[in-house]
Amino acid sequence: MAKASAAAAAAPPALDVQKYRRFHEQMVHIREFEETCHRAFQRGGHGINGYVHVYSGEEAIAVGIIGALREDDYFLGHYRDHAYALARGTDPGAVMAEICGKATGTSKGKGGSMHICDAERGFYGGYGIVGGNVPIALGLGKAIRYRGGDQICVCFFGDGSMNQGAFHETLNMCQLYKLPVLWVVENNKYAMGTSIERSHANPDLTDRINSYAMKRECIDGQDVVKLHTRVSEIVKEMRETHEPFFLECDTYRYHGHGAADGPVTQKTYRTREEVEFWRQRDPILILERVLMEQKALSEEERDRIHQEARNAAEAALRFSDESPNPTPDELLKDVYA
Amino acid sequence: MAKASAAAAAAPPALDVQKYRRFHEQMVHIREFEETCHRAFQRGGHGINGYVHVYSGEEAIAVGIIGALREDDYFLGHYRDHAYALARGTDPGAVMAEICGKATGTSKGKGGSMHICDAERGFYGGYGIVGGNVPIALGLGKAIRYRGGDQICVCFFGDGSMNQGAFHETLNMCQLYKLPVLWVVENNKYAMGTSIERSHANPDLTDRINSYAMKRECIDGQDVVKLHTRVSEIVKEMRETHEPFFLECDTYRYHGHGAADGPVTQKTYRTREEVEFWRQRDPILILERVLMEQKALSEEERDRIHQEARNAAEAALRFSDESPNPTPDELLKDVYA
Amino acid sequence: MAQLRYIDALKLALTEEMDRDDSVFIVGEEVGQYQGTLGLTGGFLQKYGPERVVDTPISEVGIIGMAIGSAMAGLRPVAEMMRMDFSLPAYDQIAQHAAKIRYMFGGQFKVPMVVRGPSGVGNQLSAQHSQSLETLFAHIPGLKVAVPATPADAKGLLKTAIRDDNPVMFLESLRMYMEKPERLEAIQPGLSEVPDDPEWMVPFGQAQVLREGTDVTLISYSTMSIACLRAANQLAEQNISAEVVDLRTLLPLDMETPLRSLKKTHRAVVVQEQWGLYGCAAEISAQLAERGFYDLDAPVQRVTGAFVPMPYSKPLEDLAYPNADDIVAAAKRTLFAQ
Amino acid sequence: MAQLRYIDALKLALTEEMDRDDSVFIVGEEVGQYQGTLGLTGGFLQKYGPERVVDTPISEVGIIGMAIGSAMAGLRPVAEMMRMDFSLPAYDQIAQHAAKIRYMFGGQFKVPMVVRGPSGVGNQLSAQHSQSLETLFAHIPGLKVAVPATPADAKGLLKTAIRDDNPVMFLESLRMYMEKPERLEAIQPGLSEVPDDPEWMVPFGQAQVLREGTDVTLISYSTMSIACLRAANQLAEQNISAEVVDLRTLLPLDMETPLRSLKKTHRAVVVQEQWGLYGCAAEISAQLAERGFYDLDAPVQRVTGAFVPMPYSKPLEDLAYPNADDIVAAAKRTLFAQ
Ligand SMILES: Cc1ncc(C[n+]2csc(CCOP(=O)(O)OP(=O)(O)O)c2C)c(N)n1
Ligand SMILES: Cc1ncc(C[n+]2csc(CCOP(=O)(O)OP(=O)(O)O)c2C)c(N)n1
Ligand SMILES: [Mg+2]
Ligand SMILES: [Mg+2]
Repeated sequence: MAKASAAAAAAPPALDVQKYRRFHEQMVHIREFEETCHRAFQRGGHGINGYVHVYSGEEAIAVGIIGALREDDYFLGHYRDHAYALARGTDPGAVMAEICGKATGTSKGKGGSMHICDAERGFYGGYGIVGGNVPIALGLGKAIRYRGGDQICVCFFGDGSMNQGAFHETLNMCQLYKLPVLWVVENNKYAMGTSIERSHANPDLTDRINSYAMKRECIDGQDVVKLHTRVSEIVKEMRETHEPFFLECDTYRYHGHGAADGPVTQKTYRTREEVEFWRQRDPILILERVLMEQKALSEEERDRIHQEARNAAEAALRFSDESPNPTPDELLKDVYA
Repeated sequence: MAKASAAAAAAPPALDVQKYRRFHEQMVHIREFEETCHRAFQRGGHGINGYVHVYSGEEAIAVGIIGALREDDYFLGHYRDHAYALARGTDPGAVMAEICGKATGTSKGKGGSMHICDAERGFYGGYGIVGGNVPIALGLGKAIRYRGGDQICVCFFGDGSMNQGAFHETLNMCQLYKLPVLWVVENNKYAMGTSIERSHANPDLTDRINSYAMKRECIDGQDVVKLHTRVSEIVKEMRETHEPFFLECDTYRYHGHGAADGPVTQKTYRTREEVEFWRQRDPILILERVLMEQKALSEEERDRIHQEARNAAEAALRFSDESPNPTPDELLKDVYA
Repeated sequence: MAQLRYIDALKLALTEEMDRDDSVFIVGEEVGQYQGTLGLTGGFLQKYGPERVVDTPISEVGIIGMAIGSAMAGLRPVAEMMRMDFSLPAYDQIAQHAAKIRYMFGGQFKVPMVVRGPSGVGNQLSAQHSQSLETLFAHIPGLKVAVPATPADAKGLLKTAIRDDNPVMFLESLRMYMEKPERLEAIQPGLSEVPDDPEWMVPFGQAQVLREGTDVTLISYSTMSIACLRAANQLAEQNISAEVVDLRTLLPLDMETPLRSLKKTHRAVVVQEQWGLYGCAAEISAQLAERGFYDLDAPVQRVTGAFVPMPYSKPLEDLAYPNADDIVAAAKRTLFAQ
Repeated sequence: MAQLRYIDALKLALTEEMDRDDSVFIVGEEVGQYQGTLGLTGGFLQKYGPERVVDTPISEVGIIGMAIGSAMAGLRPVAEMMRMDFSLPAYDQIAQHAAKIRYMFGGQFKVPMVVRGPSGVGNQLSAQHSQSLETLFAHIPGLKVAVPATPADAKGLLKTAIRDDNPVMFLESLRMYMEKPERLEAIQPGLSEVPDDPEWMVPFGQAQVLREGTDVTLISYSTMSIACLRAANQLAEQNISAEVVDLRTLLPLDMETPLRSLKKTHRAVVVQEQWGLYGCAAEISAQLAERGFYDLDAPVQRVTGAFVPMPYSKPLEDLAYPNADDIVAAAKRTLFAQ
């Protein structure tokens, strides 16, 4: 008896099937959106140019974490930012239109891929300067504390950001003032072509945060069930303590850094085997395996969802294609409030 | 027998009396120089204005560390910089003249108290922007490595610098490339009126350096014998390994942050008792006790040295007073090489 | 009307705005427990508490970032730079972020923040602590830049800055901070007077004629507007009537007022404390000639600081820094009256 | 003489200087193993090794600091900014340190370093990655600022920069990087030609007349000098003879060449890609009017980028960016020939 109850305690809590089916759908939609985006950039002619950074392979992070937030929470990120908006429920058409520079885009076409946002849903934007978004999150945390209440702010950034001075000033201050910011580093092992080992003297990113005596943890960024479960606990605790937390998500990006980082340049810094290894740890595959084991998803359903996601992504692109460009009078608007 | 020899082994190695008498003299000279400076600023009329930051209480650090260097080593520091030059043997008259803005100053009167330097002696200057000197030391380390050889570079800075982003970018890079820089934080517990506890989320400065996986150590900054002995070992090791090292020196400043930080403002952030506590740990007193215990210094000698130091400081001020101001044609010189 | 020092006028503005609006808070180094490096925020921590008077580590990037984020979330932060020179490590946060957030996100956010602090030459602070860096901010769309010359404007513009919905760089004249009202009154009666009304403010983008005149227009801002008044006094003794136009804000820039003055005087001197080359005075001079081409009877003269890092030594510092005599000489050059 | 792309001319200069002088090294993000973000340093790591081709973390402050310190110690670092916009987090190291070290230490040190990288508008890079920030550097005494327009100058000025004993900000035109020689030759024969001689260099502070003309002088630098040539071609079709002056370096600034041209044409247009307000073109315009007062037959016209953060959308980007048509229109305004 005692043994059995211990085993019961150790067994994972019953899966909230509805939630994870929703997460699965979101992840697949994001994947298809990103792949569509990537192809559209390569094909040309959709108004996409400049820098486009897609999220394929990292979907569990945005979905698992943003899925743990409340409506009144804030979040913001770096330039690899489409997924943040999509995970929060921003209209994919508006996101695609932004990436294509259309008037119907989330930033009216003025921001582009790197500068998606959705103020209404608490998404305080994607930023193009590595590390540049980090101090801004400090201010959002400050505003929360200033007004009281139990909101939190999530700040997403890449491993590369942690070598910007801005990061260090900010994390120190965040811990000093105990501001409720969840710092999420998407450790995808590379900043452009530079590996963690070649750029961090201490490549254990979580360990680096000892410098700020902040609560911290490294987590598998590919398993959305584990990730979301743990993040939900962290967020719950943060709502009580109002203290910051640093979370390293172990992940990988499948494509090059940006659209310009093609197969040839990728060869300078990583092997096909390495990419293959991570493809085996695909967050969508992992979740599908879990859901299917639990009989919460059939093969047909899965295939249908993938097909729907493809359709949705194409619809988003179509919406964008049919959207007008910003009118010339937009040029001088929005510089000042 | 065994016990005795163990005791002998544990006993400190015989004191290099000549060296420490020299260090004692240097420390006393620096103290008197600084006190003279402080008074001259307060009295006015010597050409001193702006910011003047004196080193009283911290002398063991500059003397013990610079005393461990070779002629071809580099060092640089922040704006509390008179002692670095004096410890290296720069003419006190030229240092004082710089503080007074005279043509005979180390920087021809263009730099002032915060910007003393002595290129010939490897002193690459004092800098006024908190943290601003830190990245420059990285470059000196790079030049050493680039050319080969076993020089080292020492970079002095205050505890306040460690909250500038520049510091963090630099230390990471220094460890990544294994550049032979000895990073010396003069932890005098305050940055202006802000205590370590109020500004570092992790107030253990040495522990913070875990973030860079750099060799590191905290040392008593008031006991020049211990300090110098350990630094000599570190420097020796650095000459062999060419690797960086971070050294925290536990110390205290007796005066206010700068000449404008008088008794009234000091009351906002520290107690008289605290200052008194540290005055008991005065680096000159400590060394005098050691030397006198070893019969290497008599009371008369001690008094004579103090008197000579006072005379020397006054002579430096007199030299400065008698020195000409820079001529107007100097205004436009030295902007470009 | 009270006669106030510039620093006291600033303090009054901050106090009034913090009393009026709970969303205003101050963040910076030594603003709280230490009572302000120059005493400006003395008593604030006691009165408003640590959430509204935030002492920080020496982390300018963090300070500006805290201001940006909290402004986006609806607060009205006032970030103090102990000296405006120290904003340079955080220049990226200012020019790449605060300035651009509204535009690059298609107008979804407001960033109502002020970055303020003493600026310009002090008393032998040497190269890294003597700068008046307005050009670096006024060149950046999305920012506003205020450069008050008088105690009244120090108060009136700071209040406007705090209530503005955009990031405002507020450069205070360190040289004016402690000037005694008597000394200002001696230059020009009324120069130290500050209206009491807590709702009195000075709008951005409206230059003022500090002194009327007919022969030549002296145009400047901040400390140098006061130098222009001194120069105008000297010129008056030589029967030359100088009009003094104080720009008050550089972004937005009101060129109508100086151009109107030019229509009357046909001669202009533009004065700037800092480096002339590619400095703000160049823009003023250029616009005077471009837009006032047919009004100008003589080339515009610029009086600016020496193009060198500021030297420490007093005699050199004085040489590097424009003064009333330099302005008088330039005015006479426009009148071919050397 | 070879016909080269701008990027290849830059690469040639770097190669020649690194071959010639052991003390020259490169430091920056992705310059080594990745072969350069735009391929500029392809093969360098293999040829020169990791001590001379230093890959870095994303730490611009550290990169610039490494350059400053090693320059003080006698090396000749070339710090690459992946884009010049990314120099802003390190602006303090550039403007407060590199620029001032020589002066504030009374001439005891030299700081022979180059900070270089692509600059200006690309192809929809939006607000934070499209800037041409020369004004922020040219305003700072102690720096030098080079802004090459042609492949020849890209090579010749970069070599001069590397051999210069002062910190040089070297802003390369991203828009010119990949321009094919044929396309340049079509604008003006010889425009893509680069001398082979490894000792051939272009001195700083000497503007060049890229095209001679008699009716109006078009003055610019970097990408916009090429736009001026295009405009001159268009004007020629309308029987207006435009002289094109390319400034090459902004600090030092050669105003003699444009002023000499003005004596001939009596009319001038100054063109700048970036924001006009308080931008470099203001200084040029101001000096033309101040020093060329009696030569000017019409107000100087400025053609500059829109005063907005750069929008992403192509049609808006095109509107924000000055082009040959804008220059033609401005030239005609100086001729009252609209
Ligand atoms: C300050 C700055 N330096 C350089 C860049 C160019 N850059 C853009 S993204 C990037 C790599 C960032 O890598 P990481 O932070 O790990 O994020 P990831 O792309 O892997 O998601 C670099 C170097 C930049 N945008 N900003
Ligand atoms: C970037 C920057 N911010 C602020 C200042 C103003 N300031 C000068 S010294 C100082 C305190 C530095 O303290 P610390 O580094 O501990 O050195 P200490 O004075 O104690 O020797 C401050 C805030 C500055 N010079 N530079
Ligand atoms: Mg990464
Ligand atoms: Mg200290």
